[in-house]
Amino acid sequence: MAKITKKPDKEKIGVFLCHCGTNIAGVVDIPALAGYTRDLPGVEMVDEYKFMCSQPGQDLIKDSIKKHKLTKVIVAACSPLMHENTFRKACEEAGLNRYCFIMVNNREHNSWVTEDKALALQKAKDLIRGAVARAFWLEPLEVKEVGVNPNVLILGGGIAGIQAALDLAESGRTVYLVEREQSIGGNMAKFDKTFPTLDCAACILTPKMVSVGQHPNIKLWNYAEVDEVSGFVGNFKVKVRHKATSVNFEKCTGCGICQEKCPVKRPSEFDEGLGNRKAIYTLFAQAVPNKPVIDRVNCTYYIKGKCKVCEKFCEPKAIDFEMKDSVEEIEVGSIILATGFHLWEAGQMPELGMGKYPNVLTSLQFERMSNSSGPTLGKILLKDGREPESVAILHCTGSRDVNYHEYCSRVCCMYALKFAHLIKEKTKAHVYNFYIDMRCFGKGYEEFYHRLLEENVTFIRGKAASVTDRAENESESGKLIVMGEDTLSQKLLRLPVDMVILTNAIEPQLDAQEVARKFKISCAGGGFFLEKHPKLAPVATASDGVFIAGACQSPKDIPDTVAQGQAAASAVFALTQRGKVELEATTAIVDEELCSGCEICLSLCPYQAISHNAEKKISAINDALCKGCGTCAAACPSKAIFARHYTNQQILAELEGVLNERI
Amino acid sequence: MQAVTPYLEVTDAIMEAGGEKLKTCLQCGACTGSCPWAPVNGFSVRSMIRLSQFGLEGIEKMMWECSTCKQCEVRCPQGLPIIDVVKAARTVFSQGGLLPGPLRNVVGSLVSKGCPWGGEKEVRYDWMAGRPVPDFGPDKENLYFTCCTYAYDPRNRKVGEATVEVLNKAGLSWGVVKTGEVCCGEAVNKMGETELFGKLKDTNHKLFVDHKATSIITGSPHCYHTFTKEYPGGYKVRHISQVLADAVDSGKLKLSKSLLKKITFHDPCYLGRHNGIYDEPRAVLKAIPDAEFVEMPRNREDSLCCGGGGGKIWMEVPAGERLSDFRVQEAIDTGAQILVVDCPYCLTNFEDSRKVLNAEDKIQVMDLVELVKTVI
Amino acid sequence: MAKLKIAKYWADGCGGCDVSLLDTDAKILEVAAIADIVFWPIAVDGKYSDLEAAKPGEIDITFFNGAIHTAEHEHIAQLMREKSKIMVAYGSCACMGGIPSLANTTDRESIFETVYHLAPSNDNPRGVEPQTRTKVPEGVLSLPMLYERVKRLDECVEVDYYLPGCPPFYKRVADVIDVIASGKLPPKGSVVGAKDKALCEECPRERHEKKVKEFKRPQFAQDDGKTCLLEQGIVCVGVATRGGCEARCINANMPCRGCYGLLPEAMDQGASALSAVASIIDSNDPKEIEKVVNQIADPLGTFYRFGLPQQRVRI
Amino acid sequence: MGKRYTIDPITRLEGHGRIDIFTDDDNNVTNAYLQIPQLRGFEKFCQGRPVEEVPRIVTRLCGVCPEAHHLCSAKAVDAVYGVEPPSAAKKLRELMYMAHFVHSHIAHFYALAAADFVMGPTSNPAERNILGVVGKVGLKIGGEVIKQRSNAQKVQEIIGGKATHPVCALPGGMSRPITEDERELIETMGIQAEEFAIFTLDLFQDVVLKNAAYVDVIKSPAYQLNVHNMGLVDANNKVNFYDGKVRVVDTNGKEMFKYSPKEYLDFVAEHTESFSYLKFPFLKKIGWKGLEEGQDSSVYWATPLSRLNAADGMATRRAQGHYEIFFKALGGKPVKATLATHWARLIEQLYAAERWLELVRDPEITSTELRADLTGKIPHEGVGILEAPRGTLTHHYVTDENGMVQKVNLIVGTTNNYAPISISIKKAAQGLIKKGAKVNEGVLNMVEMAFRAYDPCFSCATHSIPGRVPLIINLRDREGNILDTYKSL
Repeated sequence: MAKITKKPDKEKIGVFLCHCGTNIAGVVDIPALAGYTRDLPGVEMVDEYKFMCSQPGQDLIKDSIKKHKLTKVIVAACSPLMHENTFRKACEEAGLNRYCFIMVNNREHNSWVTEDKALALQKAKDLIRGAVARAFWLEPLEVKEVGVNPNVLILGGGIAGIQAALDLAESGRTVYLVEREQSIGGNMAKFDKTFPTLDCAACILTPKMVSVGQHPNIKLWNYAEVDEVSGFVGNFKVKVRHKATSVNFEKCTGCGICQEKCPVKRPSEFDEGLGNRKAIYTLFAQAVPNKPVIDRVNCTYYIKGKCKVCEKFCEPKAIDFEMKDSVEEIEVGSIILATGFHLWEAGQMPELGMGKYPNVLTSLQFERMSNSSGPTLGKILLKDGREPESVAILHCTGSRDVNYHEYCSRVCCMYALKFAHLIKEKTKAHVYNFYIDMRCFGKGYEEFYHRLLEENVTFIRGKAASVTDRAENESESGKLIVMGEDTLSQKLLRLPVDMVILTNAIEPQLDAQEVARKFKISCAGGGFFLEKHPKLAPVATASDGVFIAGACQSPKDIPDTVAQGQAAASAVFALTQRGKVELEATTAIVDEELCSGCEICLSLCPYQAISHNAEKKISAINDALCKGCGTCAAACPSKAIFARHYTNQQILAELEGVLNERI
Repeated sequence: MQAVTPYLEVTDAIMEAGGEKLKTCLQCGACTGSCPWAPVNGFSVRSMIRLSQFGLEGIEKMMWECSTCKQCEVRCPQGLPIIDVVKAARTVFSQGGLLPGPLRNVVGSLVSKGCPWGGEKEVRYDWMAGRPVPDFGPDKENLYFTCCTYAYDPRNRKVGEATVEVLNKAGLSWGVVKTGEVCCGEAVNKMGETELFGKLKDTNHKLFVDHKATSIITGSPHCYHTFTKEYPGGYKVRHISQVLADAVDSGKLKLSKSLLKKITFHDPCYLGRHNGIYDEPRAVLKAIPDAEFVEMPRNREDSLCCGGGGGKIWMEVPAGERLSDFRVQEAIDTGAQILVVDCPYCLTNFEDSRKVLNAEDKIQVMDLVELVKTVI
Repeated sequence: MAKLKIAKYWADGCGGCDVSLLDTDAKILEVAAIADIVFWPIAVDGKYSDLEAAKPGEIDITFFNGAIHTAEHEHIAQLMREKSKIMVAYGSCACMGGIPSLANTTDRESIFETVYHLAPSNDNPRGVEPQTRTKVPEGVLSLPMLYERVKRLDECVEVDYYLPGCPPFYKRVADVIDVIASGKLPPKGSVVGAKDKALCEECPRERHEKKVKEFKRPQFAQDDGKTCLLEQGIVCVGVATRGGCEARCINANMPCRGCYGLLPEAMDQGASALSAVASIIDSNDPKEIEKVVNQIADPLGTFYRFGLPQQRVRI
Repeated sequence: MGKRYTIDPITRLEGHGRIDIFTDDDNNVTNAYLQIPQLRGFEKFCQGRPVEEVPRIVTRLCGVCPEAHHLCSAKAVDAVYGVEPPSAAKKLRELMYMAHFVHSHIAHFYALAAADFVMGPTSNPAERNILGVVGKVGLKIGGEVIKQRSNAQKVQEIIGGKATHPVCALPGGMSRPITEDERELIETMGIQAEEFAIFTLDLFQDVVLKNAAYVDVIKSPAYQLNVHNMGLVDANNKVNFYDGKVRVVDTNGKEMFKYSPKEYLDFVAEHTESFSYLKFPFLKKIGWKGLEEGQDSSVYWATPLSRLNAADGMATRRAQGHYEIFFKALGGKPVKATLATHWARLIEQLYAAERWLELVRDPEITSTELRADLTGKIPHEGVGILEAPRGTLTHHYVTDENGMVQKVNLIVGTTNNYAPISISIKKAAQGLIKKGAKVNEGVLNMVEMAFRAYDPCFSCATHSIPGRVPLIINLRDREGNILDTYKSL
């Protein structure tokens, strides 16, 4: 019961065979291939050239299109990822629609992976036959353009977002920098020193924070979150919710008296629980903006209905207990997500004693402890106030571990070295580093390792197995005992130490999935945001106009994070500077004659491009939102949705061509 | 230092025998650091794996140090099934009768008598004599499978006897197939004797199928493990501690007598780490009126192996290296008067250690079922 | 206009198709007005020899129902094709194999084993099986060999039109009779008496977002009588099936099993249904998805209930 | 040996029911074989299907009596789950089934049987069909036949979703209740159905029973068969189609035994011959004695006639009246005249119409309580038995604990009658084909009449040949050479 199908019209197909130097021609017998191709149905002409992507190669294609009045063009060369655009443009310049072109990957798919020349020739024939068969069914598609709003939304005020915001603001764009905490600064603001140069983190970060606060082109929206995103590249609409701070920032002078007077004490999140804060509080001394918010969950007034001590002392009358969340809608053309990372709680590894023994610290706790503006004012101290005599730093806490995080968290080796150095510098303690592999790959990193080796730190090649306080003899009493094997000496070690520092794995933010869904991008393995291509488009995403920067993409150190912030800024700059974007023409389309309105497709679209047309009782696709991913086309039981340029007929014709010697 | 040449055929053989993940080991040593044997006899699992990666001499001795307690596996960052590697090494190296002496007797007994303890087939069911043990049949819901140790070992027989009383008291529909049972084969499987294991497995599985058993109760965690993880299945398997927890929870079994004692519980490796059953025995113990329950420092996932798994129950372990001695001491240190277990190997080892440590007046070792019997 | 000559024949079917033609009631008299039924074994005595004597193309339209399961079926199909100007595959069996083609899930030997050896009512101590030749005192009797595989009509002869349904809904049959009477036949190869859209278009049930956490078999489901069955976790093949039947099974609160066959652009009804059903599972956890998928009791027999010989990937 | 006649041996034409009649040198019939040359294998391919789907699959055993299979299957599936449907669901099923009987019996009588009586058995075959009948009895009556059959179909469609291949039965009940509007419509149609049944009985009296020549044919020895009688009866031993126990009454009219569905394997068994795909059921307690008549034989029939023979009466008033007339006219129980089956069928039609009215007027019929609770029920094994228009129908399923079918056994209406049909054909042939007599089409049609009385439906029986049986009758000499062939496609 097949549907009647019309036989495709006669075509004039031009086939161009690229040698790619000896990359292809060294394996595939091009003259033989040309001879074979010439006889295929619909093929008007065949030509070959050493480098088809070169200017003469492109000219050859353009001239042939005109001379032979070609209706379809096939280039057998490298991967479409490399040069599909090149050849599409060449076709267009010769007056042929870019979608009347097919690229056959004769290099990655054939010459590079086939040793036997006879087989390589056969495979090249098969691939070209498939392309020719498909060419009959190709249709010209119309490419639409839309304008780009120059405004930019940056989500996340860590170092990546700060850097991108500054770069774009300098270029004259209006930047909305949305940060959910009351101050920008992110994780970097918690750090003490930075490796390998041992610069003070605050010294390099705070000037940038101040610049953000002062920049006329930056709208700094702290204590705010994005509720909803709609639209598409160049034309996003974003609803931002300003969370109620209970403090009128216009009036607040940042004098700090309210914090001083507030009677409530809570463990400080910023200090990783090592110090306290008040119910009305700023994150840290150099916060930008340096204005407090009230933590309504813990504020006595909100709990019991009275107190208002802060209000009493606030001279500018900035306290507003009645303040409510407000939602503001903005229009932007591009978006940068720089939402950073979350530090994994090692509580899931009970054998390491996190949460059980007070002197087992996370890496960020140690950063705070070592930070001169931290809870101990920079002193390395045990819970009882003593200085430790020995410290063990355990690498790979929950990283490189199939039970927790399979990936390497990438920065731990280096900050563990930094910690060892700081401990050595600030105390007399002996330091043990338990490591599996020492990974020091950046500029100046190996040198830093070398420096630490000279600083008399003990390196133990082995993963620490457990931490316990169960003493077996007098000398262990009151200590934490780290068990592990030094695999190099093949000795089981039982090390009594005073302090254990973990190098907790770096995870995506806990709400990364939700943010990804909101912005219609994907998460990769491990849950980090997925870039469009790790090498060719590292800050772009599958959602055009949405870019990513920093540790939300994968664990990375500060130099890499800043670089990515700038990369994202430059990508946005290029997009807004052009002022227009082409909408991908290879979108999905609903055949109204076939759609039964079953609504299967509706919930499947990852880009929310499909809606139900209640009047016609069928599905409708918004071209601007559709990315042509084909999910709906595959799921549609009526096959009423087809993906332009990848229709069933096109795909089947190509398969038929590849598999059937006679087409 | 003597230069050696890797003998990769051995590596291949081990990989083929079930250790196929061998090469993914990072050599981080977390296993050795976790191993209860390492501190007492210097055994390094990592080293054994390293030698296996090269097929070098030394594996054949080291591999018998492991009691398959799984402590290393749960911490291995590569998720390497280390016990499988040990088992594979044993399969490869114990071919041709290279088993350590005591284990040869075990294998011989299993081949000829279907039990590892040298007991005759005919006496397997003697412990039931004069006791109200129902025959399993179509009218019975649960088949109780007798562990060889409960059947033949005099101390452990008392557990079997207590089980009869407790199951009847709980009003459970149960019975025993009083002919044809053989050892579940767990230990011999870990000893690398896979062929012999296969035969034992087939015999018992056929017994279950022939009797249309849909629900099986085991006294030993080792039987439980093997039936659930290694047998073809088709029947529900429960460990006695789960059955008791259910019966107590639903009120079918009333723990009514007071027990004015301090008790602690030892998690057998094959109940806990291997099968994740931690809460059920505790729930039963905590339901005993007036008893004070205390935990040992190493409990649940961190429980210390008694040293009896993986065939080691039959092997000689020199004094000072016996894990059960440390464990009983740990129990004594908590001030507990009763150390409760629910595995025949643990019971056997701990009873020995009590004597060795001269602690017979300090602490009692009881199976969970035995203790329950005294309070119903 | 001269009266049309119409023939109707069955092969491996159940006779329901013939009943469906009778069910057009008054329409059958209209047929009599425009056509002579020259051959219709269920209702009209006819001679095989007449059929054979007919000239090629002498019959205007043949409605052929039933699948092809023996050489005899194939022979008649070829004969009818030769004598007819238009060959209509009538009903699901002729169009796509129908329920008899569920036999393609097994083989002849297993069927024999089941019927003649394993059936509990058998009293067959000598293990007798039907034979293609049997000697009896009076002579020799022969039986035809069954084909190993049930085939669609268009696997044997060229088919001009397909009229699907098990059986075809009498209202659609009446529509087709009107079309024939009007003489305005659609292009050859068309499906007639059915819609190009899926059954959902005709289905009166309400639809919302399809997110299914669990599939339930009809007897364990509490159908609310108004919400899309799929949304209620009851597997319904209507999404992958042509409309035209007016959703009569669903109006009887029972899910569609796909007798109207695959949709015009679909390549494989079962695959379409499966991909649609798989798409609506509300989970991203592979283990949970597997669990939910396993709740579909019999994917092959459900998604290919009527069209096994039509599936792209042959079993 | 005489001349060898070879009539165009259309050898490939082999998928039809085939009767081979062998003659000796004197042209006397020595034996006749009825062969059923196909098999579809439902018993096999229903395996692995979910049991609740089986009622929707087995309908395709036969498009002529799909309700019989649907409901018999539903009963078996209820038994598989060990549940009884709520009483409203049972009544709804039976109501649908009564409409089905009316539909089926009308179709058989007017479309197939009547032609022989109304037109005459040896009349021109071109006219010997329903159109001929309509021509003779009048177009008005023809229209009424179409309307009544159509009404009966409509009722089945309302309750079953579709009349051909209904879908309504679920394990333990029905999928959808009927509305009050629907009930009223069904009642109106029921009144007409009852009137029409009476009319048909009157017609039968007029054209058949008042014609002495036909009565002679009915009573002629060629059309007598002396076998045991099977039929489903209610608690009062009255004919019932949907529920009850199977009663077997011997050739003398004495009850041999009565069994409930799950006991069927103790009473019925099936014999296989290599010349046919169809099996021969027989009474197991007696054992297979071959294709023989008589009290000692294990052959029984299961037809409208046997149902009347096996019961003590009809459960409705008017049908009971005709039941009494019937046995009085034909000389008491059991009646052995094959052709009396047609008359019995019409009495059943009347009963079905009366029962239809009873049910549709039952206040419970529009109840929405139609599903039994299946929670905690472990499916295993079940047997369903009801009376199909063409004989006692048995479905037997075994499933695993998830309700996936593992075994299916079917003993279908017409299959029961394979042995008696075979004997009837042989007797008719022996009675009609005599030495020296010219064998013509009319004679062979009279052989076929013996066969047609059973309303055999080999679509169901072999789960093979659809609809009414197209026949080939070969007349063969002792060597097996075909002397003459009669074909009705």
